[in-house]
Amino acid sequence: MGLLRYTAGRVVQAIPVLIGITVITFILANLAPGDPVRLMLQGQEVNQEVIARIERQYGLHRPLHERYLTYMGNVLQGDLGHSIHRDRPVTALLAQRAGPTLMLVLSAYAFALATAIPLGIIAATRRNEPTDHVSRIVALIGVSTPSFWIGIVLILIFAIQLGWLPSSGLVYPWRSPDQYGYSGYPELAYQTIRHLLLPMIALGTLQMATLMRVERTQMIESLQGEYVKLARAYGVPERTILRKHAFQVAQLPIITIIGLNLSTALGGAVLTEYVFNINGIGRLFLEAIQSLDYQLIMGITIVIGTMFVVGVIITDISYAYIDPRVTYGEHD
Amino acid sequence: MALGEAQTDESHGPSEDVEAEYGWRYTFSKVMEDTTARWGLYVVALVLLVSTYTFIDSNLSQLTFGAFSDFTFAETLPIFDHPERIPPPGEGEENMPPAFHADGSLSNPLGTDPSGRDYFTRIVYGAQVSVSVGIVSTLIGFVGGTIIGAVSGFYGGRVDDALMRMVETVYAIPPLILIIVFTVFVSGGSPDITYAILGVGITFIPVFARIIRSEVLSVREMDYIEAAKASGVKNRNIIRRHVIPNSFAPVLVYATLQIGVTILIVAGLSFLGYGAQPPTPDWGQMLNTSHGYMHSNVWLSIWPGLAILVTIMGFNLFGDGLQDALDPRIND
Amino acid sequence: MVRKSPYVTRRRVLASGTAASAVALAGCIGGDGDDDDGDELIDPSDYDYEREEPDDEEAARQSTIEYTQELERDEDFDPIHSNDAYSVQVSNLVFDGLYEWDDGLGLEPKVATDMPDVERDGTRYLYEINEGIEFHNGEELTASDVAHSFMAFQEEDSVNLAQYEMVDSAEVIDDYQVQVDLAYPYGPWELQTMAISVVPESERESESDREEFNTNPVGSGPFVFSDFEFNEYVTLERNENYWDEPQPYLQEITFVDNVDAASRIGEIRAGDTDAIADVPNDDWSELEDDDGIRVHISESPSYMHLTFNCRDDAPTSDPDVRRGICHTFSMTDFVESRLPNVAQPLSAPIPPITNEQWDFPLDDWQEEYYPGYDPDQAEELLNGAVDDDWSPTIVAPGDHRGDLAERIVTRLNEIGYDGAQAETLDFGTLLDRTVYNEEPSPDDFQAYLLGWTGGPDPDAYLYNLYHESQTGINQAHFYEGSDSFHDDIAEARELADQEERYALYEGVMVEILEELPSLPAYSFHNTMASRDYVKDLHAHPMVQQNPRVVSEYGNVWTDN
Amino acid sequence: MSSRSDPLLRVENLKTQFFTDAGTVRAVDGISFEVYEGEIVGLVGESGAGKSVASMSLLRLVDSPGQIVDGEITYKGETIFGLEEGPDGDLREREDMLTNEEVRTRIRGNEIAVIFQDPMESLNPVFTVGSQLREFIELNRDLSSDEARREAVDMLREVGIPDPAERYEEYPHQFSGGMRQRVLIAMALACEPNLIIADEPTTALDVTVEGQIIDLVDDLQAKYGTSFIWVTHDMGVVAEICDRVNVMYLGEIVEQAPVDELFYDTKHPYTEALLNSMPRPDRTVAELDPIRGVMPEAINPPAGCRFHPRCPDAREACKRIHPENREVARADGQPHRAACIKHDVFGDEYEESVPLEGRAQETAASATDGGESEGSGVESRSQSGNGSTSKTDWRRGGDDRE
Repeated sequence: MGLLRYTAGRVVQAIPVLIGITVITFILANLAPGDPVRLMLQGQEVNQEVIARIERQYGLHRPLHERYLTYMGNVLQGDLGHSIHRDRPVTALLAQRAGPTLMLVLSAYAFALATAIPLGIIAATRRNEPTDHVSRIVALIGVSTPSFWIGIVLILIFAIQLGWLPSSGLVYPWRSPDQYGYSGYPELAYQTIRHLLLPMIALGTLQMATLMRVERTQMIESLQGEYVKLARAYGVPERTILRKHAFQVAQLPIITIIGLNLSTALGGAVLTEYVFNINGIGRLFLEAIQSLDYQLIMGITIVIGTMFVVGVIITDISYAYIDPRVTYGEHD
Repeated sequence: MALGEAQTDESHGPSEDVEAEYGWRYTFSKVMEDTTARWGLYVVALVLLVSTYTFIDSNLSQLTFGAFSDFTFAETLPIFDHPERIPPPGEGEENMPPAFHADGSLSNPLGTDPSGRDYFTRIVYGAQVSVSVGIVSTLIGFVGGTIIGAVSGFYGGRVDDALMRMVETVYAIPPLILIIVFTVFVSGGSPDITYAILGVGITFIPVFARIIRSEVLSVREMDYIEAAKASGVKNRNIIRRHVIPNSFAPVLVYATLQIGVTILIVAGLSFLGYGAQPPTPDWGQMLNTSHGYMHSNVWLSIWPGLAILVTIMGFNLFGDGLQDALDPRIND
Repeated sequence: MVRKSPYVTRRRVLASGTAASAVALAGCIGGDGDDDDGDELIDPSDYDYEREEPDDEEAARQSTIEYTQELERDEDFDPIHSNDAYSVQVSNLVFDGLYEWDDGLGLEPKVATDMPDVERDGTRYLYEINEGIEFHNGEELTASDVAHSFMAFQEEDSVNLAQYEMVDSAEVIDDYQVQVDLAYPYGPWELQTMAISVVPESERESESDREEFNTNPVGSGPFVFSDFEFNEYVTLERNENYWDEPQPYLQEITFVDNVDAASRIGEIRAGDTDAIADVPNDDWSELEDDDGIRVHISESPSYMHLTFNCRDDAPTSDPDVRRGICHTFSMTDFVESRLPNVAQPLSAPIPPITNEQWDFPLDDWQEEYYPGYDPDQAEELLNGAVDDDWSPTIVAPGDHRGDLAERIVTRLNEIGYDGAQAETLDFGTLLDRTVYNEEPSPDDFQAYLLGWTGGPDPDAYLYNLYHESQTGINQAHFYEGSDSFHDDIAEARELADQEERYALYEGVMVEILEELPSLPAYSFHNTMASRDYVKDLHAHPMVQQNPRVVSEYGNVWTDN
Repeated sequence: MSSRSDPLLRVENLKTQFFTDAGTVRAVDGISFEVYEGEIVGLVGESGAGKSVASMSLLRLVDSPGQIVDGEITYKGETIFGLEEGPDGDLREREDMLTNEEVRTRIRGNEIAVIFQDPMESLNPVFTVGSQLREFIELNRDLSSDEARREAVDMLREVGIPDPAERYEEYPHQFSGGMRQRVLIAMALACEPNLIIADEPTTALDVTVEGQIIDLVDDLQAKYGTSFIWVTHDMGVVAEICDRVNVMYLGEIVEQAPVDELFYDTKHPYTEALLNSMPRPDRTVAELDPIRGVMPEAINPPAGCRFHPRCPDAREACKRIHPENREVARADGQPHRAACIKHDVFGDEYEESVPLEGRAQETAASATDGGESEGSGVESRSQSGNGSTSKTDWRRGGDDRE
């Protein structure tokens, strides 16, 4: 079937990119200054023998391309190496940190979509009216403000001044309430939301603003489309035109943008997790950078790159699913 | 007709120049007609002016007159202090609130930082870093991207495929993450603003390459290129004389908007400690420092954020206006 | 001041303590009046709280608290291998020490019944231990466990080995007596080294046992390891069969961490946690004024120092240059204006709390040797000793030490050395550039700012930071010193007699103050903040002892 | 043709204007015409003449910032648009004017349907052709979903789409341009309207397909008896399909006549120019006579006769007098109207004023005649005579050439 073949095709297309990601990270990571072995042994008196042993253990004595091939071999078997600094498998660390990051990014997207689409539509239909101007200004501020500063301001206002919401950390809904000492699942759910709210808005604002701008433009364009004129000429109610005829077409670019923006969102997650002290991949990345834990850095970069590629594939497939033109390869 | 023109064309025809000039002037007047774009331009102009002033002050005047102990322009203007000098023991007051606060003083309109330096001066001097970062790294991306994009789009085929795969790969890693890895590793663990600029510039090469490429693809099909090819003009010359100039306008718009994005990313970078280093007055770096004073001195976190917001908004408004002027389809 | 980067590499408590921002105690050198705009150093002893006993003991025994640490734990809970203060904070509640600290830096017997009998000129120690102590697995703690605890460092090639390498053997005499033989007399032994945690031999027999033990430790202490999520939290439950008094009131304590000071302060203010460690200087008064919050502070044996590159090729190999730099700025002014709530200036290479056991004339030394703010003197000393275009680099971590470096550089700029620059670096990079740098050139650094946390024995500072054997391990000043400088440090280490050691150390420290291979900077206090319903919490000078939830001197409970 | 008594649609003095920052664009500036049952009325003119705006005004579908500002549109006795003078002298909507909702439910689709110019863009790319067809049928004929579906399939067959049941499920991009136009025609017919506005329905198609579509419409029109307003710039199409023609220039109707009269007895220089400018197989490129200049912008129309700057016959008076559309002749009881003062009904100002400089010679030079034209789509073509006095049988073609 078309869609299946399309999916397979997209996955195949992604392979060189994924390989590229590993090459880039590998090269960058091996520019690493200092000696990872010494860093690992911080402050211990060791002789050359020990250093040589560790170098052998991590294969540090071999030429770069050999190390790369070995590394790739391991990666293909799901082994992203070992965090020298934390003395744990990189995959274990990532598995543990992926949950909060995904939760953060997905909720930010949910927030962005839930606000951007209605606002974009309203702005498009009330074009050049005050509503439109206000929402355009909001969007403009949204794309012009650093997400971390939004986070800081939100904390200043809602956590510090008003004391309504917590300023740091997340509560994970997949844990049992007992682990937090909560009375039950309702409190767990309540606390999950309470903790998620500020970081979600901080990370989601930029997405919201970009999506809103796109939504507005697309809706305006779509509403000027001949098919909308046609629908109007055949007496289709304005509401149906908006919700069905114009909307469906306008959503197509939104889907693409969502995929591509995943890159900004994942980058933003680093800052958001830092500002809100969330134990996600972003913070793990900062810690890894701080300690020059290069296997961990490579692992994270590869995983984030893969997340992005997978995200784009998923959006491409949804696009193909919604836009009949793509499945059959006639996308113009 | 097209053929004849191309054959004689060593420097592109005079009529073209006139048209281009007319185009620029026309575009500019269109931008000035648009109220929001005009304000954007004012902000951009102000920021540029301030940066130029501070650049001259902190670099040239020192060359001429020597630093600190001797003449600087800043000292001739009583509103400015030295942006980096910490007041000697017994002078100055740390963490003073802004002037409108009861404990504030007009001599420090925005208060002082934890080292007792005048915050207003630091904010003003911060423009220089942000702007030079924005412009220089955008320029790097612009030039690099133009070369790669033009080559890729013009030759097509395998060259294009290979270059575009590379571009996609770089695209797949969130810029912030890639830039941090680049900056930290290439700098040998002591990141500073130079590496950040370089990192941002290189990371954005693919973004520009993509746009240039698609422009080139459309320009490539134009008659005069065909004609030039047919008449045996060297490829390199075709790219330089025809392809690049004709793909220029949309990329210029993009570059303007990109300056905003760049400032945003470098602010994030400095905020995390991988961009400008203290005591350099840089907005992102100041937010890093002020993060520790969120509870004791909120103002420190407010001003740099506002400065970033206003600057980026200026570039965005101006860029939007430029875009509208060049492509009035959406926003008339 | 806030760190430049989000995470300071975790602090190594034992092998290479680096002490970032939170460390311990009272008694302070007052401000010297450089400026009088109200920056006054606080006296930690003003914050000593009275004991608080609950009216309703049963209710108190329902208490649970969450404690937010300031850095991430390494999650190594096996005391033999654990090497970070924050894991040790947890394991200290799970294990009993052979000796434990009193409310200061004095040792008291815990598992041991009394102070040891010393034989063979301070190379043989005889320990008698209490009967009837049970590990959480139900087995009795016996002499063989104690012997095992002493020997395991060597047998298992622990990272903490350097601390215990003088142990020659530990022999079980009977179930409740152990004899430990040292290869040579070791000065710090009785003051610090013998305070080991006692681990159960039976739980640590094989490599895999020990791996399991490391993240699911079994001790004999007042708390039992209960729940643990890697890098997230550790929960301990009260040991209902604890052998000793006092029995803890706390039913449960959970350790979490939040490395971002601002956000930690936010948490305590919002009541999202019950207690936090490490209050930044500028938030201190804010929290102090908050009715719902109590602040806790204690002096600590932390020691920040400005250390110079004394290699021949560096201008700073000239003592005049070093002294000149030290005169350009005012350390007291820096501490008073930037860190008055959390630190005190130093006048010797040991912190005052360490001196409590020794009584060196610190105040006299301050007067006599310590270089104060004197730009003229500085200019005079530097003039001629260095070129006019001299451009020294001072490297430091991006925290308050980075601020200090910035300040020194500003002052150097002011007297005409425009090229002077401060560079703040990530911890790993900083160590790479300085301590681990085998051939540090003057371009790498001419001075660095680092810290060290020791204990009651000057050896911890003088040997690790100044003895030549530690070059490339803990220090990088390459200071050659007088003929006896390094020998004296090494000799004092291997003497048991405190008076003999005092004499040697006095000479060493005076030389340091005269020659200034490094300038003692300041000592950080240990700070905590808790919600006001958390009762009977007292800050301890040793960072790894906090939070001291149950001891002779405090037994934490909550009133809510 | 049916009786002249009651037109299906009557448009009187319709004015539609666009209010832009640069000023008011008088896109449609007081046009009047009628459409009777069963006839095909052409609306002809260059692009920008206001044809499309005029036709959309009939459905009250003028996009902002456009607005119908004056005139009256009556359809089957109902007022689609009409103004009256209010008590304080303002124009206000008449009470019997249909509300927006009424226009939508009662007029659009079920009474007046539209076929748009661009079949590639007019269908919504993300829905199947069938579902779009069915939606409009359901909406306008009050049929159940199943019935509408059956009707849709029937209609697809009717317009000549093979395998209609299968193609019903396909998406627009799977149809060729001609097929899509058939779909649009099916859409219009399926709603069983009495009037179909065909807005340049064949412009985007290639010539062979254009012919097929025109034939199809011709057949279907005969079968269903639906009236058409055929908007086009192509005189050839007009000749082929229309019964009566309105020629528009810059928002005004400049000539209005039964199709034969228009071609055989052209009364307005603009119409003439249009006919002259058409490429024809019987004429060489050199003989082709494009209309001089470009049409001015409707935002700032020339004073006097709007065509005078381009008119070969223009005289001094044309710069002053703005002629309305007057009956200048009658054929088979139907009026032939034109807005040009050279006709006697406008008095003698034209005769008395002098020709504009340089026009006379040009007029003479352009007096060429076309030859016999052949071929299906372009069979009925015209030529112009020289000046107002030349009347040539457009079917016979010119005789003085070659």
